[in-house]
Amino acid sequence: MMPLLSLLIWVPILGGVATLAAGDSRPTMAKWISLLAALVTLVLCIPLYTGFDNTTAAMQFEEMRPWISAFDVNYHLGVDGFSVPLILLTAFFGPLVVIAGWEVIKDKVHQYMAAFLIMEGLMVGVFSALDGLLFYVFFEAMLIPMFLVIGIWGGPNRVYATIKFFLYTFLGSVFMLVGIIYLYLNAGSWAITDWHALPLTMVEQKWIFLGLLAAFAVKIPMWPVHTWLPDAHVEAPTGGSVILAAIMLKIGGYGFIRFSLPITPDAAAALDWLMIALSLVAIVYIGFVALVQQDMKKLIAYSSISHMGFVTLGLFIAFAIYRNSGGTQGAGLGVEGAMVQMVSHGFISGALFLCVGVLYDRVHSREISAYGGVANTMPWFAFFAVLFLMANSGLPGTSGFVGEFMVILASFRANFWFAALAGLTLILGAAYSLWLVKRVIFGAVANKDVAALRDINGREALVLTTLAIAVVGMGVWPFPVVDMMHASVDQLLAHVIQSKLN
Amino acid sequence: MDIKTILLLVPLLPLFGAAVSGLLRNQVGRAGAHWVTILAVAGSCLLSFWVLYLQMYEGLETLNYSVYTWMVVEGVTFEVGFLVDHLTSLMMCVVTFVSLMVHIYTIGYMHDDPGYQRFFSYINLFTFAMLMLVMANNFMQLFFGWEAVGLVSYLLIGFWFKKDTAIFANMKAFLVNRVGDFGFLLGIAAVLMTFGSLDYATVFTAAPDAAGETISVIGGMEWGLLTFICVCLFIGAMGKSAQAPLHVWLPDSMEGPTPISALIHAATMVTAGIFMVARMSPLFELSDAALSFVMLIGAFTAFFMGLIGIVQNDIKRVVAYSTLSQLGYMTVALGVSAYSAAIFHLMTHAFFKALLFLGAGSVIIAMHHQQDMRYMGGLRKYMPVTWITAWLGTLALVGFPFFAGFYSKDAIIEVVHLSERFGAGVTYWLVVAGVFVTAMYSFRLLYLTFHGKEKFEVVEGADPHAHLPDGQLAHKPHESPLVVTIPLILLAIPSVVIGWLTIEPVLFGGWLSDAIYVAEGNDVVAALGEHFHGATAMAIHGVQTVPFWLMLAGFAVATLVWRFRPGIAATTKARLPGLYSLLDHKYYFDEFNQKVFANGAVRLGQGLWKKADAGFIDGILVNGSAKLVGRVAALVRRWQTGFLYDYAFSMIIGLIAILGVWVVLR
Amino acid sequence: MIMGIDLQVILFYLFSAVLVGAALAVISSRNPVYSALFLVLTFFTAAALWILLQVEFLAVVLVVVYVGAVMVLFLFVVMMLDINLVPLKEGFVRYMWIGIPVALIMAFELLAVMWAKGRFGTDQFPVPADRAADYSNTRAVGEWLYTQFLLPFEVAGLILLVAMVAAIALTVRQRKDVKTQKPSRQVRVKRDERVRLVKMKSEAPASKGGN
Amino acid sequence: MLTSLSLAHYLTLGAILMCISMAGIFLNRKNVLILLMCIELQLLAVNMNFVAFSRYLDNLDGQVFVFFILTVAAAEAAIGLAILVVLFRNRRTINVAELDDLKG
Repeated sequence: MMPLLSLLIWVPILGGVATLAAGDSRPTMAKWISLLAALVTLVLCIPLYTGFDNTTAAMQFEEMRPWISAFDVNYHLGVDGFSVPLILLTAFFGPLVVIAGWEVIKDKVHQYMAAFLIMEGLMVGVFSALDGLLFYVFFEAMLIPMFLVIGIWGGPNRVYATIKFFLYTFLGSVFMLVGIIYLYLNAGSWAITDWHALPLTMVEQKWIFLGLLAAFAVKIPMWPVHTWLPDAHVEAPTGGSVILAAIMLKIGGYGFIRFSLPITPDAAAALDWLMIALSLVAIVYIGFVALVQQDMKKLIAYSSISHMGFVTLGLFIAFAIYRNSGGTQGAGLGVEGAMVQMVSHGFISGALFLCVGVLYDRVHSREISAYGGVANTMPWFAFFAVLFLMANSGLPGTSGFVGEFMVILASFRANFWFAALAGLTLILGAAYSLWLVKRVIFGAVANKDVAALRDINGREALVLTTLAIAVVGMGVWPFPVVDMMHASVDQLLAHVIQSKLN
Repeated sequence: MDIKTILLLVPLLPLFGAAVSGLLRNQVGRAGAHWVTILAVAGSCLLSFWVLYLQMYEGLETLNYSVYTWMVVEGVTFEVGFLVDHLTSLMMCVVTFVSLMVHIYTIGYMHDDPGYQRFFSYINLFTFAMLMLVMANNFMQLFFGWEAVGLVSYLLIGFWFKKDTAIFANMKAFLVNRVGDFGFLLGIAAVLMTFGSLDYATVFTAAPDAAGETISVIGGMEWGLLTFICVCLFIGAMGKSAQAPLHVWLPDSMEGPTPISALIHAATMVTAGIFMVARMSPLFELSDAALSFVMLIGAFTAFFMGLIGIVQNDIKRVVAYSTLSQLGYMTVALGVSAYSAAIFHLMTHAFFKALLFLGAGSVIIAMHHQQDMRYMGGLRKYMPVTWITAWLGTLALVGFPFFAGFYSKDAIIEVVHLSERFGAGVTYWLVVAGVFVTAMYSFRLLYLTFHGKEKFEVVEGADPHAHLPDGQLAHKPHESPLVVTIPLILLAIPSVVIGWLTIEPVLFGGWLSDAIYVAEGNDVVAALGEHFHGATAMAIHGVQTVPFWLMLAGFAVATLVWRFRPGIAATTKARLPGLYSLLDHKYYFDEFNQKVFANGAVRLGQGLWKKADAGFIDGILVNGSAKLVGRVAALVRRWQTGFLYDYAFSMIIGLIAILGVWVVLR
Repeated sequence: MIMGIDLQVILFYLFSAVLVGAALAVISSRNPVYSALFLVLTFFTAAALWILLQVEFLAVVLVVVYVGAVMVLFLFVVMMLDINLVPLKEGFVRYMWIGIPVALIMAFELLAVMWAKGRFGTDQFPVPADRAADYSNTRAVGEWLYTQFLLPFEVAGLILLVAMVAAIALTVRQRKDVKTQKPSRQVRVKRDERVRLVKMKSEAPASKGGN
Repeated sequence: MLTSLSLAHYLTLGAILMCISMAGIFLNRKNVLILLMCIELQLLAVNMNFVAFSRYLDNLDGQVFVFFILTVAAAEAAIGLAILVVLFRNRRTINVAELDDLKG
């Protein structure tokens, strides 16, 4: 059998190396190589999707080779219903980012494209690693290309942003490293599945949970360790923002699902009040903060934080539901809602950053006040922007609705107030999205920059149309996405309500 | 064609039309856009009436089936499906018919607009969304339609997106609706929790079992679960159907083009809330408290919003406040368990209010988009068709016997009178007084617009496209083209006769009994039916009732004040400045919302961002720790003399220290 | 046996005294040349002590390698460099107040570790028996070195080679005033670097009768 | 203590040697040459311990190790002196007090 996951990891990475080899003097060749590599990766996803058996929670497409035998580290890959949607999302964004940067990046094109391809491979690695140390290596290695992308092709304040981004995430993952080393020493194995079965005392669980939380909370990001995100987004080039928002943030949520919940279920149950409180703070507090942003990218960045609050909320209400009702009915809705929210937020935030990129390429400003009446000169752009902003505010029929709907419905079972506070996003999300529409898209032509705008070209239309189809398609028929993860969700929930103590 | 294909085509035709005219707007051109969309709506209108026909004469059973599975989670199936009973088909017909009229009218009204195709695309999309709403067989799809009509309403209010007031109004509309939707969504969540399903049929069957359950919301306060669900759902209805205090968006929505004011903000979308509560009657019937709440909110809206209409000068705003007031009547009917009366009024109102709006639009065309009634007057001789149809619509609105509005409104007033629900007494007086108010503002509108002296002058030779000062026109007003007047006439016909024709089947014939459930003892409509001896008899009897005389009184006052003695209005205004400014400022709802909610949210956001996010988290924790490291490093740096032997020295000291520890410990 | 004391013990103390004295002299001499010479003495006495321990091979190596090679190198360098000795001794007295107490503390600690609880006394480590007369220390070390430690031995050789190369590379002086041929450069040369073809307008022949 | 030589005797000698060389490093901190010599002394102290242990444990590993240490020490001396020569050539001094390029 073809080592599909390895191919998904290494094709983009080797493609990135090939792109680098094209050199600075041959940018066109570099672009075509990178596009080819990204498309091949996307094509490789087809057998992944068709071959994936969604009736079982077992790991599939497993690959296992010894890597560092002295420390029992294996090159161990495998996917289940949680990884596959996220891998598909990653591969989906590969070609889009390449196309989005096609004409925009003029400086060191080959390095830019290579950075994204390598990052893509590493992210697939994160989602498919079943060995703790392998996961950690991918998890950390991914930072490097992103660090470079922001630091080299970023805006004026890029150095501050990139260092902040790096140190923040790195600090978090160091705690995770301590946690996973402890797990290795206790379990005598790096296999994540062995860790799932490892009995741990409450004290151990709490420390490990907090260690993992430090890594994933920064990544996702949760309040109050979110402040790196707006800075990183504002300074990053469009492609960087897209990947950051669309995929990197999901690694935090994925980490909770793969590590925190199954490895330390009792600690998660004991500390779920903390997670729920932080999630709700993120949803409401950050919603208000997003309302007053003057910079479009910052606004979208803050709205990302707010939306990711739904992911953590959906994951951690399971325990409250279990305590309330003694069963997990409703908890699955929350977990699946969190997954759907991750995928959908990937589409929407990616699309929104691309929209801002379209404007930025023309006017070179991200300030909201620099625009006004864009719909007059760019009707097609306005169509897409309004569509994506509506999706951002959770309009039914778009993917943004599905995840929020599921999480709110599920959280009502946990507590009325969880649902009520989470539901405030209906108002807040609409408020900041629509106010942005009002100030940027609608209105009379505000200045001569706007008057001189040209509507989106074919390349931009291609990217935005693809995303629009994804957003609407998933909103109208989320069945395939949700169907992929049932078995895994059921197994996860059955696992986490089983106490590991004694 | 089998029935399922027909039902699928009903919403999909307009969706197709919207896609073609919107996405291929340059390819199909202006004529192509209106042909595609009008044919699509005409098709779905015909099919809707065909379904109605099948139900009436072929005995078509209630259909409840799923079109496709949206998703399945934990065994709960979320579906997109259709529930087609008599209520649905009635709504389908109303929606598609009014929509068709508006489509035709739009050809004339939007004739010179550059966004012609876009407009047709939007109204077609609206028709699709509204049909999805009324045909839904589950809460999820209902919510989809609910929000989708909100989206189109948003797009249409802001259709002239260069106008600052328009884009303010559309944002306000969407946000206020979202406040309602917030409650609605919580209600849906409670439904799912209680019944484990979002399917209407399942929920309604299981509803009586949940009657005793409670939910604790604040502290130890236990609410009846169904009361909670119903109140939450009704909050959604308050947003969509513009009930106080969530009504504030509707008057502002008049910034949109007039055809959509007729279609969305009078005939169809705003009645979605009424439809929803009627559809949920098996739930609401189980909670008297919720129904009382519904009724009182409706009564408040019906009377007090009508009052505002008396002082408005913008022709469309008068009609808008009248809509608010009429929606209040419908809500009152819902509150007293007279769901069929509410739906009946919904239907008649859809026709005559669409007529009034389109008439107002016709006037506005003639006046070159001047909407202020103080600069009109005497238009009757210039535009006779509009004048006559406006009179017919007004008579229907005020409830003149034999006209459509009479039957529906009188039925509502009577059932309130019969009801024994908590608060029904107050409500009765409010709705009765509302009749007087309705007559006042309605006739005021007619007089100011069509009668009396002309308060505009025709400036010869002025550029017809230039924006002239208030009260000036480039040429004489003239009757609107046929595409405008034909819909007026077509709408005027049902405005006159529909009540007389349909009161018997809809209210008393049990036409809606397959969709609406009324609990034993709540059935005021049936009680009313005992006194019903035919539509004609009811009209004749109507002359002897209080509402009729109040209506006449309103007519008389309006005639006196605005036809013959214009001075009275000014004197009254000067005598009662407090009352006037209260009404003129619409009870200060807007000011309050703006100050407290809008500015408050922005100020809170600023505070959280600047103080908490940038100040505390970033300034003190993040950058602060970076600075601390820098400070410490600056201190420690002094140790780094750069001399190797100092480093060696410190190594040795360290060695000695470690050794010392070892010695002491061992 | 002299006065009941083992001759070995007497020799041990004798050599130890010389060793310590010489070491002290190494660190306190004013002139590096003296230091180097005292260091030679130190190594000699150490070698003697090792012979006392019946480790003949290493004792000889110590003398040969250190005294014969390393120390000569030291002396070479000391003498070759024209060093101004005065500033180098600055602060000798000042540092004494730190250095000597630190050394004493350290010595105290080390001795405390060593002598406490008789950790390294004869009880734990009995005095080994003398080697048999035909025992060859050299042979034993050799056998061990060439079997068990063959790879490290080779690596050690490599290290020495590297050290040699490094020392030469560090000290070799590139002379810039000599001209040498660089064959590799000569082979790689290309036409463009040597010949430049210039297109020139052919000049019209100067007019005969011109200036 | 006087009747037979225990391991402790040799270890003590090594310790004293180590302390002397350390004092030497402190006292002659400006003269690189003497510093190098002190390092040689330290290595000698270490070697002394190795040899003594090797003898008392009857294990040849210690002697082999001393052999390697001698190798490395020779290499170190060679390179150290070479550096010294280069240093002197460049700076005309071997005074450590003037070598503070590490200061940040």
